Amino acid sequence: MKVASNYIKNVVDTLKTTFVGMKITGKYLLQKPITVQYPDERLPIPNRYRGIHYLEQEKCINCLACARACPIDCIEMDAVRHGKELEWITFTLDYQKCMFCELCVYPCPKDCIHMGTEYAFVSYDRSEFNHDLLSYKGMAREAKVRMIEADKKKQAKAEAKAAKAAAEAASAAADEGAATAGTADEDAPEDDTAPE
Amino acid sequence: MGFLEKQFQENVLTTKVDWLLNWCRLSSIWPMTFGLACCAIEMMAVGCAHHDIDRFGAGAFRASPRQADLMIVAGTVNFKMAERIKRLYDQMPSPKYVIAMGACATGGGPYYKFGYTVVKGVDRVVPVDVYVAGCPPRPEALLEGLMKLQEKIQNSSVIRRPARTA
Amino acid sequence: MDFQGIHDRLQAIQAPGLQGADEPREPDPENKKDKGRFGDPFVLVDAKLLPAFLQVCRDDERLNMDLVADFTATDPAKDDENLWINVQLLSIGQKHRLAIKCMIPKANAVMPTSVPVHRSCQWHEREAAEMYGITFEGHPDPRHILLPDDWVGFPMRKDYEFPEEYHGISCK
Amino acid sequence: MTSTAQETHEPTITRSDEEVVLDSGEREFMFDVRTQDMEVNFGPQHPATHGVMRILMRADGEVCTGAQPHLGYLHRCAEKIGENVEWLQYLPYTDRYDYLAAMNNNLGYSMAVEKLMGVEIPRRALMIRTICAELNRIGSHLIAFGTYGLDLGAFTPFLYMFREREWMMALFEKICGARLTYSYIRIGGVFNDAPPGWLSEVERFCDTFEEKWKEYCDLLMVNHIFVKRTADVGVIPVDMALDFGLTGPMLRGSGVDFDLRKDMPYELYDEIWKDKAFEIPVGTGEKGTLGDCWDRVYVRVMEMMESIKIVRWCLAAIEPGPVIADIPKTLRVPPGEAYVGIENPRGELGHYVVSDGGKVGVRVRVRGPSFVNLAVLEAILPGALIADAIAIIGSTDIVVGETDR
Repeated sequence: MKVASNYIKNVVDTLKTTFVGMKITGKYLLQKPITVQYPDERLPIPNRYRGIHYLEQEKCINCLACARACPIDCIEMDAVRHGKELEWITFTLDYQKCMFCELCVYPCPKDCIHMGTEYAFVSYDRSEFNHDLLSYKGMAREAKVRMIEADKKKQAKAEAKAAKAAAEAASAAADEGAATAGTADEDAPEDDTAPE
Repeated sequence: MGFLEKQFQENVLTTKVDWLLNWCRLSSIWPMTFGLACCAIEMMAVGCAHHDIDRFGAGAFRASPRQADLMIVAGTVNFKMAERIKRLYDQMPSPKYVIAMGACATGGGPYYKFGYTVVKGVDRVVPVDVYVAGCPPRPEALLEGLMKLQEKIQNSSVIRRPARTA
Repeated sequence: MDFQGIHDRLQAIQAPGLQGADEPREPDPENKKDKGRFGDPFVLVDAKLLPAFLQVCRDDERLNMDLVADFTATDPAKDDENLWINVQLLSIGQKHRLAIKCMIPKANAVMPTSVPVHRSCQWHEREAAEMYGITFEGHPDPRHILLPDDWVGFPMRKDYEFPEEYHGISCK
Repeated sequence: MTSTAQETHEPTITRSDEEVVLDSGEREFMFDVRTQDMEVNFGPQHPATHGVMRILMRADGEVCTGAQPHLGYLHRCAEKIGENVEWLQYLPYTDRYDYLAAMNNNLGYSMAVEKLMGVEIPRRALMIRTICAELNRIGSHLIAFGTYGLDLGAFTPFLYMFREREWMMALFEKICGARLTYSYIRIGGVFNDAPPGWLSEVERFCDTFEEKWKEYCDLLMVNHIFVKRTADVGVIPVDMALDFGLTGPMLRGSGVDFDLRKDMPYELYDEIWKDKAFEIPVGTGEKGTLGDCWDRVYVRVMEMMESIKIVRWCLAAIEPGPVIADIPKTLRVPPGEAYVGIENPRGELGHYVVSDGGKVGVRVRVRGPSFVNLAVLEAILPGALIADAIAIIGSTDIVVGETDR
C-alpha cells in the first residue's frame, strides 16, 4: 500500500513542480525578447573597453616603455631619429599573442597608446593578426617640414656664427674675441632645439 | 572526372547548383560543443539568449563530431589535447570547417613564450578557416567570425573543390 | 593559536623531525646587504620524518591540523643544491595555519610519501614528482598527472630547457 | 564516449540468498547480475565534463566500480610563467586559471604579494574589491548552477542564468573594460575608480537579482525530478571530506561550518562578519543524506544570496577616497615567502609566493581548489550508478583551467 501511495505522491510532486516551472517559463512568453540582433543593432560598448589598440603616432617618442611592460613581448617598434623628429619603420602589435591586459597603456609617458572600443577582428589568415598600428610610415609631412626648417635654421645659425666669428677674428683683438666666441657656442644648441 | 570537370565549369546550371548547395551549407552550420578554456564561456554566451547564435542557423550544438560541421576551437590547445583534436577533426564528416577562437588557439596567445606544453597555434594540428582575435573575444566577435565563414562558404564551389591541405 | 603557540606546542610534544623555526625579521640597519625576510613564519622539518610529523599535527588535540591545504615543492635557484618541500596545514577546528618547509638535496631527491596520513597529498605529490623530479617512496600511484606520460625533463626546475618539438609538433 | 569490452565471459544472473524486507512489508530479492566489466572513457570531449577532463570509469553493468580522473588536457604552465615574468605582469595570467571567478584570483594573488610588501590598501579600494569579488562569486555560482541543470537535462534555467550573468559581465565591463579576464584588482588596490553611476547600477542589479533568484529556486531546487536525481547521490561524509582536503561548498555541503571569510577573515570580511551582515550556508541534508549532491548545490544557491548581502553592506558603507596605494611602477618585492588563502567560489585559493628581492618572482604556486576537490571523485564514484556519474561530477563544480593551471 505504501508503495502505491509513494508512487502517487511522486507523480503528484512531479506534476506540481513541473507546473511551477512552466509558470515561470510562461511568464516570459509575452515579454520582449532580450536578444540583440547583432549585425544590425549593437550593444553599447563602454568607454573603458579594452579592444583593439590604436596609436597617436604624432605623440609617440619610441621610448619602448609599452614593449617592456608587455608580459609576452607582442609589441615591436622601430624608428630612426633625425634630431628631434622620428622616421617610423615599424610598430606592430601581435594579436596572436596579445591578451588585452592593458598593461602597455599605463607606462606610456606621452599617453599615446590606447585601447579602443573596436572588438571584431577576424581573418582568414593568422599572419594578418600582426597588426600594424602606424597610420603612416616614414616621417609625417609636418615633421619633415619641421625638420627641414630646423635644418635650415641650424645651417643659417652656423653660417651666421661662422661669419660672426670670422668678422670678430678679423676685427677685434685676439684675447677678447675668444671669450665672445665661447658664449656663442653655448647659445647655439639651445636655439636648435626650438624649431617651432 | 577530368572530362566532366571541364564541361561543367562555367555553366549557368552549375553556378545555380553551387549557389543552392552553398546556401544550404552556410545556413545550417552545426558546431560541436568543444570548449577548452576561457573562450568556451564566451562560446556558451553566444549560444544563450543575448547573442542567440541560432539566428545564423548555427545554434544546434552537437556533442558528437559525427554530426557536426564546424569545430570552434575555443581555448588553449596543449600537446596532450592536440592529438585528440586531430582525432575529433578526422571524425567529422566533410565539408568541415574550423574556427580558431581567441589568441591561444590562433598562435599560442599569452602562453607563447613560456608555455612549454602549449601548441603555438591550432593550425599546426588541423587546418583552420577563420581566426578570431581577442582574449577572449566578445561574443559579437565570434558571430563576426561565423559570418566571415559563411562568406567563405558562399564563395566556394562544390564542383571545383579547392584542394585542402591538412 | 598563533605561530609561537604552535611552535611551543610542537616542542612540548616533541614532534618528530622538528628542526627549528624561521620567523620574518626586519632588515638589519647596520648591514646594508641584509634585506631582511618578510612574509610568513614557518617550521623546518626533516623530510624523512614528514609523514610522522603530519600525523602528529593531525592527531594532537591542541594542534588538530585536519587539512593539508597545499603541498608543493620549490626550486629556489639554479645553483642551489636543495629543493624545498612546502606544506601548508590548516586546522578547521582551531582555525590556524602552519607552514612547513623541508629541504631535500637535488642530487638525491627522495622522500617518503605522506599519502597514508592525508589522502589529499596524493595528487599534490604526483604533481611535485613530475614537475621537480622528486621520488616519493611508497606512493600508491606514481604516474604523471598534468604532463603527458612520455614527457622528458622536469619543467619547474630552474635549469629546465624548453623542448624543441613534441610528437612532430614544433614548439617554436 | 567509447567503450571497450575487457572480458568476454557470458552475462549470468544469479539470485542471491539475501532478501530485503521493505518498510511496507514487501520482500525484495537482490540479484547478482554478473556482466562483462567495461571501461568507459568519459571525456576529454564531452559536454558534461565542464572543460577537458577525462575520467576512466570501470563499469560492472550499471554500477561504476572504479574511476580514475586523468588531467592535464589544459596544462598551461602558469607556475613556470610566474617564475619568468615580473610581479605585475603575472597578474593577467591569474585571470586565466579560474576563468569563471577571475576577480577572486586577482584578489588572491594581489593579497599574497601585498603581504610580502606590507602595503596598506585604501579603504575605498577594499570596498570595491569586496564588491567585485562577491559579484563574481555570484556569476561563478550562476554558471555552476546553470550548467548543473544542463547536465541533468534542464535547459531553460541555464538560459535564464546566463541572462543575469550577462548583466553582471556588463557591470564588470564598465568598471574594467573586459568581460571575462579582468586584471582589475591590482597589487596595492584596484586599478581604476568606479565610473559614475556604477554603484547605483550594482544596487539595481542586486534588487533584480533577488527576485530572479527566487525563480531559480522554484525552477530547480524544489523540482521533483532534480531532487530525485541529486538527493542521496554522491554522499561525501565529513571524514572523507577532511581526508581529501576539500574546501568551499564541497566541505560545507558535508555540514562543516567553515568559511575562510568568517573563520580566518581577510580584507573587510572581519567587519562585515561582526556586523552580522551575512551567514554561512551549510548543508542540512534536507532532501536526503547529509553531504549529497543536493546539499552542495543548495550551499551554492544560498551563497549567492549571502553575496548579495555583502555587496549591499559595502554599497552602504562606501566612501570616496583613493583607490590605489602608492606603489612604485616597477615592483621590487622584498625577500621572503608568503601563503595567502582566500575563499574562492570553489574553495580555498592559495597563492604561495617566494621572492628574493628582485623584479621577478622565485616561485608562484597556485593551490587551485578544483584540483583538490576533483580528487574526491576517485572515492565517491565507485559504487554509484553510471547515470549518476554526471550528477556527481557536476556537483563538484570544477573549472579545468584551475585543475591543470
